[in-house]
Amino acid sequence: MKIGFSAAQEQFRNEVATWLAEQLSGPYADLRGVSSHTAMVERRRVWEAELGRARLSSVGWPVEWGGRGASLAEQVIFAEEYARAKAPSRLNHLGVELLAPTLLSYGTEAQKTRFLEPIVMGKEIWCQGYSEPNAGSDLANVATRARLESGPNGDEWVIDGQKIWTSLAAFADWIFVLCRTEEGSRGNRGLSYLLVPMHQAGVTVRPIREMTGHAEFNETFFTGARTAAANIVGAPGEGWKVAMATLAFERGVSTLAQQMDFTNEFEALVKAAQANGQATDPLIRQRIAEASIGLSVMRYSALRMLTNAESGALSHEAFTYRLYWGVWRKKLGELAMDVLGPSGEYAHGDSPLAHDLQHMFLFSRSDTIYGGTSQIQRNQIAERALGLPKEPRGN
Amino acid sequence: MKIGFSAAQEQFRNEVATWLAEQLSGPYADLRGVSSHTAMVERRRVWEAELGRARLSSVGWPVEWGGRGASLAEQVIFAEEYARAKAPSRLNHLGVELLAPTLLSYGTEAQKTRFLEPIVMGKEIWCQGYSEPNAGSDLANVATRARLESGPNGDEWVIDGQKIWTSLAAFADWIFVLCRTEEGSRGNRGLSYLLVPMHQAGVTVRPIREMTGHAEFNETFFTGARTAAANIVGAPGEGWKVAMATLAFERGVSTLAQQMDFTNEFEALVKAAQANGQATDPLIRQRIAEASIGLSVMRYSALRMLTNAESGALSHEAFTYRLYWGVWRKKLGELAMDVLGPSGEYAHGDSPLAHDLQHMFLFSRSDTIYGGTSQIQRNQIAERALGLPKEPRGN
Amino acid sequence: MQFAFTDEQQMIRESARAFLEAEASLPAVRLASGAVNGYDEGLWQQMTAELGWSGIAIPEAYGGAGLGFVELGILAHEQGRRLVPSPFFSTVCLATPVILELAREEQKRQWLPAIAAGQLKAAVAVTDRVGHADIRKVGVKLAQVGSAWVLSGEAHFVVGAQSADLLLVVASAKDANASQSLRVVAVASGTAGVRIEATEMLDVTRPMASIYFEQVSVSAEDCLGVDIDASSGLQRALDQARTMLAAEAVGGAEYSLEAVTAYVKERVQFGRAIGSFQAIKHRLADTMVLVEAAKSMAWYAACAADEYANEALAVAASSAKSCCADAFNAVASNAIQLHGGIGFTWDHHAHLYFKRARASSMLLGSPAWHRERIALGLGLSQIASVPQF
Amino acid sequence: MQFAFTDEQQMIRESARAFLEAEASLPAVRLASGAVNGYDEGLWQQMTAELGWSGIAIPEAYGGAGLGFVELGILAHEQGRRLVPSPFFSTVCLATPVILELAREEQKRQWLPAIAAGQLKAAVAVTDRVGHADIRKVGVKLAQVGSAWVLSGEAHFVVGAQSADLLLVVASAKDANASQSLRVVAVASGTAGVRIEATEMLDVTRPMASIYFEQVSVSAEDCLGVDIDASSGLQRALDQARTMLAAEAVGGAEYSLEAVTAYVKERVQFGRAIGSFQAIKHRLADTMVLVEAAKSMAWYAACAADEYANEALAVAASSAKSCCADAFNAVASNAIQLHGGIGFTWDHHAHLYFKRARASSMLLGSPAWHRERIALGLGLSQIASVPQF
Repeated sequence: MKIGFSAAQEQFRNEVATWLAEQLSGPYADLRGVSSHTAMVERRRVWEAELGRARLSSVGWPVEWGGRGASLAEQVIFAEEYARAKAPSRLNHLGVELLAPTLLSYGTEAQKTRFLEPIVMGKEIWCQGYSEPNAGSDLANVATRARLESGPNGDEWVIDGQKIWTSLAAFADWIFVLCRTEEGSRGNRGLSYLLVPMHQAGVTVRPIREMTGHAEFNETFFTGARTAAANIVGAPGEGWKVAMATLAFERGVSTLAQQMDFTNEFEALVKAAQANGQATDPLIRQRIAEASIGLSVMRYSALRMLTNAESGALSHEAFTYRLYWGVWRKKLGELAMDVLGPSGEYAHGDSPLAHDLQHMFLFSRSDTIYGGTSQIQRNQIAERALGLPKEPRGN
Repeated sequence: MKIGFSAAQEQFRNEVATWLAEQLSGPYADLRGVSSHTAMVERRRVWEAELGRARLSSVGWPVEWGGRGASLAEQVIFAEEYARAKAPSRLNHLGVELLAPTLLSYGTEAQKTRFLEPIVMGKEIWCQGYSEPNAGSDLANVATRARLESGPNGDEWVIDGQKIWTSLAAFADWIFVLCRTEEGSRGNRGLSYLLVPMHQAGVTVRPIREMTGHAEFNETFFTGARTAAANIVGAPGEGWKVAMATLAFERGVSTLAQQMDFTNEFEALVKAAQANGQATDPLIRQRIAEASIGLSVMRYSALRMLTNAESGALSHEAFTYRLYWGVWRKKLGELAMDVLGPSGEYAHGDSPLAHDLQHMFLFSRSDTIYGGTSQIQRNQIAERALGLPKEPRGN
Repeated sequence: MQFAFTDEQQMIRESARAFLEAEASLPAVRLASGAVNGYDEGLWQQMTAELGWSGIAIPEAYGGAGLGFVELGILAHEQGRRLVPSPFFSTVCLATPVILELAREEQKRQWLPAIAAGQLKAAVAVTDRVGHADIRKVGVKLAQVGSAWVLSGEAHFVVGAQSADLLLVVASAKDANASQSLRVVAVASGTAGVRIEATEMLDVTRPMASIYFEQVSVSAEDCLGVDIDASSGLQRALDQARTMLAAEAVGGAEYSLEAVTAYVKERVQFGRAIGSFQAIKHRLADTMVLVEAAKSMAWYAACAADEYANEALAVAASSAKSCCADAFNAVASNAIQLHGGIGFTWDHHAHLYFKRARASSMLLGSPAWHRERIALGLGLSQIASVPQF
Repeated sequence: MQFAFTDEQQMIRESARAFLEAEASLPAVRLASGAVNGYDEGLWQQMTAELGWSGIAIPEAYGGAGLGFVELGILAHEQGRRLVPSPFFSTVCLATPVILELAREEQKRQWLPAIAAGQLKAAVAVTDRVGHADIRKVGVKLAQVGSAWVLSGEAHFVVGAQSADLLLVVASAKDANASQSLRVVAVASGTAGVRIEATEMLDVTRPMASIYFEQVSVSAEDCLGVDIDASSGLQRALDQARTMLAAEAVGGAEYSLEAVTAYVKERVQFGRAIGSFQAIKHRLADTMVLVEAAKSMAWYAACAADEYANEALAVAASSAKSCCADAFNAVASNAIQLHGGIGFTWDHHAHLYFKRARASSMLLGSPAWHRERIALGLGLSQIASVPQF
């Protein structure tokens, strides 16, 4: 057990940092600090491609798929430097971090060949079609249907239904969709995992305005949407297993990138507190210290989790991680508002820094909801990690 | 709505305060500040009788039963002055506050005549026999049995079983016992509410040492214990209804006396904080202020509750009160220890004040357990006050 | 001692609730918040001219109903349930107590009957740019220049300033002898040199503005009272207003809890109403504990606003303000969580309550500021470092 | 960067756990805490002379195994699971780092091999009567009187003082030129003028004592090091000891959680295992979140104790100390609650953990004190009012 990095690793850090600094002070200076899901989409597609060419899109991937086969330590370093450089948030994170590993585990060779390169090179942006209005916490209640039909383009899946909370759907090229392919099936049986092109008449996207005032999520409607019969991952009816595997990848190295964003938010908060004198308030100081402890907790919990994941085990800290950060960030949001004081109540803050912190505060209210509410997380921990009895379903 | 007292009420306050001051600086000076359940029992029996003679044992009771028929405001005043005078905690509070009102509602005339006067005059001390090792939160699971037998003394109930957490049992004269009188009955059916003399061979009391180091609770064993057939409150098999009514009286004016004890504890804590400089720590000040707010919350919640109870309704605040104070006092205990700092870790404190605060801290750990855990309280609130679905029983 | 509503108070509550349920639905509230000055003038006229709400706590001698803060609190509470945007808080709960505490008789005769009749709207400008809750840190100065007086500086977070006819400006005054005092100066909103800038707030249901005073000439007669430092009277009036914010917060908390309780009884996941899950039940139970505690505090403090002397009122008002603000924040936060994704959307009501809760908790002193004030009131010796707001 | 135990570390953990499960059952721990000096000398000899635990982090040159704080932390963690009373913390986790940081070469040669062999027990006297966590507030003075040095004053909350052969006394020194420094003085426990008074503590598993120094004559050679201020080295050693307290707390928290989890699976009420109630499940889930967070922090800090320079170590140690103490307190408190009445009794283990958790959290700085230290470490400018302990 050792937390320091080797000289070779520090050398890698240096290389990454230099490349990022060059890009973000040079040709991509306009993208520095861009963090919203929805801003500067076309420019960020170009940036994704730039990362791909430098083999920095997914450093941990095998070399044959466009990565560098980087060690865990190197992936940590990349995530740190990426955030430190204030590089733009990854437009294609759902493709890079969720779909691609799923394909690497469950996809056919043809699927890998077809889809991985456009992901790593930033050519095709992906979004995720899981939740539905009546399948939120109870994801297995999915009602979106797909049936196989023959037609002029060969066999195709035809999809009808509605997904919700589909972030990035407004400009994504593809979506991975969990849908019911066995008529009359219930719960987690009879579901399939389909890859569906977004740019077709059968797919409609409607933005959802959130309490932040922005619309970072969407509703996505499928009305006779089509995709080739081959665009199914895993066997028909095995979609639940594949979808759960995808969710498990949320605990992957991407978590390190997210942490560095948290670190940036924390540092912005400290800066605001120093600027308006709140940093001398003993109550605020305690909470800043507590938030700082949380950053370390997340960092070292993630490292434990990733190390253990390498050995294939889903260990205790992996169950608790999601709940921890959701609760942590919500508290950070509240602290930010208490630091700002009354002027934090201006609709757009009274400075860009205040505006960002306020947005973080508002957005953080969803951190304990999306991707499984805290209540669902606690069930998981209690039942799967502590071995307590399962919650019974109703009728 | 008005919080001030009238001139006549202030006059009553004056009378009570004067009487208490005379007694507690004169003949009963030795009892001033005695608060443990188990200290100076014989002297406190005398004190109970003194209160009875002055018609101050239960000022709210009807005049014919030894009270003064005092209004709610006067009862508030009495509770305040009793605590302010640091009069000893009431030895017979279970008799005065729980059993007597139960008898007034459910007892026969003969029972009232037999039992009320010894209670109000402090001649017979009572304790409560509800909980059992396997009937804690699930009180309806009572297993102590009683059967009616004929014998030389006429018909008698013969009782076998075990009760636990029976405070005061070590010196009580009588116990009210919830027991199963219908062979083979389950749950809250087939239970009866019996009045049983403690001083008999069939009753054995074993103290339970608590984490405080003291033994304020007991186990009480019944092995062929006997009581007259007439000593049943309500009909056989209706014990659950009577027992629940008794519990409802826990929300009575006695709560005001308890609050004044809390106020004394709070003031001791403030004194300790001023003595050791912790009162200048902004973090401690916040928590002291929060505790002080809680005192007001309890006072005015109790007044709402008592006012509403007069009109017969069990209103919302009555459901929440028990949970509120349990949580509040536990926090007060933690605050007390943080005020004391390292010297609070000495086994008996480093002063009598510190010792009392430390004991309060330790004892308060049971405040969210006894008389219905906080978990049970939350069920009650959710199901009875908010109308949410009931928790299902197992098998 | 009678800690329950009288029959008359009960009636006021019931009729106010019935009126607002009919006239101030949540969509209407949203609409009003987008209107000029952020409220519905028609509704305001009904509330005042027809129902007499603005005069409820004004003495009969000045055209009011002569009742007190408990009755006023009932109205604040009912409006809090609906988040009704209106000049009620600024004019009736804040400016009116300031006038009653500090104004000269002829000022009272000039303003109070007009307020009672719904013909005058007022606002109190007391907070500086940072938002300090301490009245010694006001951002407006009143200086004697020869025999004239001049007002300059800024006030921020002024509730209801856009719609106010009359501004009551709290200023630190220095007279010709350089002696310092705190004064409240009455300024008509159209006066030259007075610039009112509406500020867009997160909480759209309570409009605020910044006011800039550029060498505004006033006369000694424009001050409330005669030659006295306003600190003590102002503090009392602010404390009275705080008790009304507490009552209003309890109303919002109560409604939030009712709405989310109804939702979890309907919403089905895993084949069950989510309200049957113990985790949800217990969370709502804890929420209800907070709401009931806040109710007790709010009504206690409303009584104190009528009955207590300044120092005791200060503790009661600070206790109620912080307790009710904390409760409302917690309830509104829980309500978003238990509504799940839908509770996070713009079109749902939950965020309106959430934002109002936070905005109210920062108005006239944060919970932490009030707790420090309570500590001081308990006799804990003054310390160096206190919360700014 | 390798944030996982090596195979060797894994082996140390497993063998320590197996040993303590066999030799240090909870009844045995209770028994030991009632023994002379509050621990079981036989067990201590096994842990040291046989298993070499006391030398694990002592360099090989001084008779140790030459490993580091991660390995030492593993042993502290395992003892924390069982609340084993022993001189391990005082001698191995606290006094040994002080010696390694500050002592002269000949002092190290004199003491360290003896500690490694289990033949020398030591204690560090650093805290004053109030319990200040700030080392500038020690209660012992070292004064130069002519060419002699005299130690006087008191030290309190000295862990393991009763059983210690060697006392390392932190004293504020004033030399003949009146210049001030902090020194650590080695005093044999039987020295004339040294009075050790055992203090009865709530936590019976970690004996402490007060020590009174009445004009104790010492020589300059008794000081650790040569003529240097000990502050920096002492602070480092204390921070290393804090990381070990963190590891130990995590052990206690982990065991508490395991035990209560097992209990709720067995205990039946309402015809169901109480662990099937979602309220209990979620409470234990939240508890597990705390325990896992604390684990991450404890092992991070143990690495930092080996790898980091002083300032970074200070932040890591304070973070781990406060995080793990808070977690242990919360877990132990939940454990009592979820055990119900039985968890409140003297004979149950729950209160032993609860009391240890609190006692540990007050040792060498409370969570609040450490958080303030972190704030300072983050560059937030110094403030007037900081926690005393």
